[in-house]
Amino acid sequence: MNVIYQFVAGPLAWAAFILFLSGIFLRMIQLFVKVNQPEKFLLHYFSLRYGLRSIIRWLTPFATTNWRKHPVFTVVTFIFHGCLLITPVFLSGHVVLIDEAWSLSWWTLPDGLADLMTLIVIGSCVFFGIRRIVRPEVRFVTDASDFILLVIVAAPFITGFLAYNQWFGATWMTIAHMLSGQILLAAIPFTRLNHIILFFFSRAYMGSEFGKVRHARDW
Amino acid sequence: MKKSIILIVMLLSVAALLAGAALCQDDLEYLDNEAFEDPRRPAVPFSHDTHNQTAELDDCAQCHHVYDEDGQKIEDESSEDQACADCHGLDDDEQKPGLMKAYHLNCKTCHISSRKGPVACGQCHPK
Amino acid sequence: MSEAQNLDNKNQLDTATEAGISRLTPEKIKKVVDCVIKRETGVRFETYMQTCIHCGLCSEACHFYLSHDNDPHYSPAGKIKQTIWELIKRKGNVDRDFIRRAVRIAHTECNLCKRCALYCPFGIDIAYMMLVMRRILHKLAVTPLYIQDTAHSHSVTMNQMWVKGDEWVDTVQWQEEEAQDEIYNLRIPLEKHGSEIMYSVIAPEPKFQAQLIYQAAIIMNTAGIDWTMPAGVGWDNSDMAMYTGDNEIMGRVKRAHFEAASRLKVKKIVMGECGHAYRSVADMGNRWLGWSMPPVPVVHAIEFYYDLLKSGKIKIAKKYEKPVTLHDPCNVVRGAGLHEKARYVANQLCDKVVEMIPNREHNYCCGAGGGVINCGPAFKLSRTEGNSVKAEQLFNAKSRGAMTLIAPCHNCHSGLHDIVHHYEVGLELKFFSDIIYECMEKPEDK
Amino acid sequence: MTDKSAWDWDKGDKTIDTTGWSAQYKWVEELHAAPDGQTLAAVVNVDQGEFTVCVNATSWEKTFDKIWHLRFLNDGRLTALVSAMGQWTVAVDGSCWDNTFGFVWNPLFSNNGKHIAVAVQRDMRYCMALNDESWKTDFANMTYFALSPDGSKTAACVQVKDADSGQIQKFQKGTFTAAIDGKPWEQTFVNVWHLAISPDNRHLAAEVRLNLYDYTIAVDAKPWEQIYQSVWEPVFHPADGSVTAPVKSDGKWHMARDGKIIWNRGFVQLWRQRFSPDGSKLAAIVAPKFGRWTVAVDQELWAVSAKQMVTDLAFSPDSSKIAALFKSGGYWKIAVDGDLWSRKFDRVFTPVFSSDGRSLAAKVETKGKYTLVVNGKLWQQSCDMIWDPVFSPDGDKILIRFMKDGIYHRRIELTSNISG
Repeated sequence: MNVIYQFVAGPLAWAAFILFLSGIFLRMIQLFVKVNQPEKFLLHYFSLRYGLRSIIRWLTPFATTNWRKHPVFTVVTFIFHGCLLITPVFLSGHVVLIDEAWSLSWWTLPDGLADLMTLIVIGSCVFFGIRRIVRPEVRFVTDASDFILLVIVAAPFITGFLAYNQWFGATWMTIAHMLSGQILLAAIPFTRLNHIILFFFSRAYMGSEFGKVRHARDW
Repeated sequence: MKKSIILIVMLLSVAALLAGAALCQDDLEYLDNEAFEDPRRPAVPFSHDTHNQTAELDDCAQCHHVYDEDGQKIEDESSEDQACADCHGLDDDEQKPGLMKAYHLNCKTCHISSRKGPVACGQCHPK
Repeated sequence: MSEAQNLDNKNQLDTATEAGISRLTPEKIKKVVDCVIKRETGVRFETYMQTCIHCGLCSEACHFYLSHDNDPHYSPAGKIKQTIWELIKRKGNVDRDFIRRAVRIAHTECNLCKRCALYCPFGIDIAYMMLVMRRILHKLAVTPLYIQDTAHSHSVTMNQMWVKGDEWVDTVQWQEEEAQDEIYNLRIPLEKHGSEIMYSVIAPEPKFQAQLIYQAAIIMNTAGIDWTMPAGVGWDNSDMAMYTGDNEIMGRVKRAHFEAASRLKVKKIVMGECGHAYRSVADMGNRWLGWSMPPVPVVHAIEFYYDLLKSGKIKIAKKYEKPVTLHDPCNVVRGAGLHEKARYVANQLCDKVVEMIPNREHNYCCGAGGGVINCGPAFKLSRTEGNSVKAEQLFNAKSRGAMTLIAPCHNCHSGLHDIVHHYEVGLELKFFSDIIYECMEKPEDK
Repeated sequence: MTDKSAWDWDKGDKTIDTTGWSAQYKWVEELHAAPDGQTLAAVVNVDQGEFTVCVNATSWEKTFDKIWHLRFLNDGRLTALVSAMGQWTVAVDGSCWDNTFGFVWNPLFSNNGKHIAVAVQRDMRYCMALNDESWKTDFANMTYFALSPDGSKTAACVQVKDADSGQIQKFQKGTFTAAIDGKPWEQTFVNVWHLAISPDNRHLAAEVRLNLYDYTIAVDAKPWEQIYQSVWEPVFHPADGSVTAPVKSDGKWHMARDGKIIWNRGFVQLWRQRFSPDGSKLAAIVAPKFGRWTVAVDQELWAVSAKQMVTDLAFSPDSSKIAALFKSGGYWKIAVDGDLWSRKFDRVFTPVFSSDGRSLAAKVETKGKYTLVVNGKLWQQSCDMIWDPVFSPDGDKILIRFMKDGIYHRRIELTSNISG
């Protein structure tokens, strides 16, 4: 078992991180290389001011018409994304491992709060899943990949929660947790999960077009 | 499509790992964690003799090590007369890892290199 | 154009388009799809494809969706799913039925109004995706008859309505003569080099609505504007080729427009109350030609009237008495941010302005723009029925007192006309220029 | 060009007072100054629906229901499009062509001013008329007109097969072609635009669209073998008869001659190409990048560029120099041989070279007032109106025609007095 642990915590983790980072890196390279062909105007209209205006507006809960139109969804979305990003970064267990490996450490979440945030992420995934089934306009544009993505996102949180609370065996659950986390990381650049990166680009472009060229609001 | 098949297979293997999970526990003696002001995890069950027998450890200094001022391990000396916390403060200092990190590194490094013993968080810190 | 069949049957298009579809082969479809996607789309298209998280939040932006009892087939993402996504997923291996459905969706069920751009958290430009679909349909030669014919007109005459060179000048001179009955020394100067302003219109004005040229001439002369109109190609600023995906013709028509201004050495172009024309000169056509912004500043009528009223060049003798409500056209509001100026103009001209709800950038589309009305009478019913939400919005404004509906855009005007009639809304439709003409101080008054 | 040596080039100022004109007529339209500056003319309204032309305060004998497009020809004659009794024709110095038409428009003048061509509509059929003589054939529709440089040939894009609006299949099979002196090509195309007649009058070139997507250049009805995504107007080489046109392939514009790409780089935009009068150089307006405009001479880019637009590309008559107008930030500058003159203006009108290419002058506007810029220096007069400057044959003097306070001035200045 130590062999498996070692493999998952060692080479696999490296592989996941490398896939994640190089995937994003390659995506960015591709983005910047191809940005001028064949639509030569894309960079031309880019505006830092209006790009940021749009990004900040859309990253503020209830600051746009559509966020206000869907209060429940808005609350869930913001809390979900917040917990999704904060929990793994500030989880004490993760920080301890990083500290051991590279002597880097930072503030960590109280374990109880981390547990709660993990449950929020899991709950949000369930919410999104149910919403995909229940709302006709969402169901219509949903396909299997959307559910798979939800599972990929939820899996590390479910396994992490179980591993921490040591239900169904902490050891194997820890390995499962690492594995699912690695799957998530590696999947980000290569699936529609890369919206977490591309959001900033598509938003900034639309913000620039609306602010600089159209003189109108894009929210 | 191929991508999603791979993903499904990976998820299934995660589930299989979960199913195979099992935990055995020995009689309970605990490592002293009083030095930690507000320990976040439960104390680690540790039976010194059983551990050493199972691990076939003869050299006390393997765990109860002594380092000189240059950071070199002194081969012939050991420190079983001292508490770990006597040397290792709660936080890292220039030469020594902090107490928690010292425990983690000491135990895990050995468990990993010998391919035996607990390595995952919950294996040492059971709830 | 004898054909006026009503195509309620969703599985049928006009006969010319059906003929185009019957000529398609799977190989041809695949080749065109591959060619357009590979050679003409880039990072933007890819990013939009990869970013859309299928959240469905764009749905409520679309008047077609809202008007069809929230039928997801009409949501913006729903329409993309039935067209572009499927096309990419199947790598262009689609059949004629798919193309037929795509024609209907891309050309008659999306106004490219970009309201959904305000609703997508990622800022995905769904109208652009729809234009990519139309570009593919253009390359497959299955563009609906009426708008294809309009694109042909653009290609030959550089105007929208097959107006011949002599007819254009003749009409302008006729309106000049008519208007001289009102202001004896009024002029519509043709080909006057070195004027401040070139005034350009869309071809339906000389063809059907010559009184708009008359009114513009009265306004220009009263305000003492140094203006001209081109006597050759370039007088028409409209561009339906932009909406059929015939970008080459779009660019050619826009070049003619800007070169007319350049030849006449004017400082700026003022254009009449038309929305899509603004989009074609100041957003899409100029880009295709390599001009990041219009090389000669383009001033939309709303902005022009705003300047005239603000500077006092036009004075209002008596305000328009009936309460009005103001329709914000997509191409000059979401497209140019002229909504506050439009309100200033409306308030200067009228006693009472009743706001539509929603308004400004969030106003509902007229249902005619984006080339939809130009697909012809065959799709008129589906167009009006696809916009009951607009009728509700108008009824609501009417219930709060509005009697006149101002639509400062030709397409909006026609689209709203159809909606007002179909739903018996009972609002009187006006352009700003109608009201300015009616209420302004004219030279005789002085 | 016309012989300018016989003009009065003595230094000095002649004036014509126009302040009385407005009392003489109900209204006076745009003033036009003759090329030699000796006469000043305008369309004037005599009474309701009654127009004439006022030349140096004297009216033409005839009046018309309508007069428009009044222009001086290069030989000093004055021409306009006029209508009487519902019929249109061309008037030159007050006398009309014998033929009358349903409508005439788009007059074209030869460089020497001797020849006038117009587009003609008669009984809803269309043709061209040159010097009072119309084509033997007429057509259902006619767009884009051309007059050969020497003024002896006329050409137009004409519709030779009937297709009503809405008959898209018929249209797409090709209903248009080009006609020279009324003789249409045999072959038809979906579209034909922008005709060019060769200097020797023997060839006609045009942009053509073969179907909805394929563009090329056709010379004497024969399309180039190569197909392009788009093309712009072709020009003939001054001497060797070759045809050069910008063509678009792989999303970029290239310069092509007789179907072969000749410049080794592509552009975001490329148009308005022209040969130097001696045929040795080829220049064009180009956008090397999106939103960047400059001039390319034999595929070499000028170092300066403009963000908004570049216009009025012209060679000096001796082929030695090239000028163009550059617009950035709403202002115009003049560029000569790759250098921008430092002054910027609200507007610059078409620059004029002296025949030896040593001097360049242009009408410019700043804040509603006009003056001239000569070799980069401003003429120290601010006018209400000014016409394009004219150089004397040796380039030493400059004819300035301008309006100030209702008075027209014809002034001869030494070029060196202005340019320093």
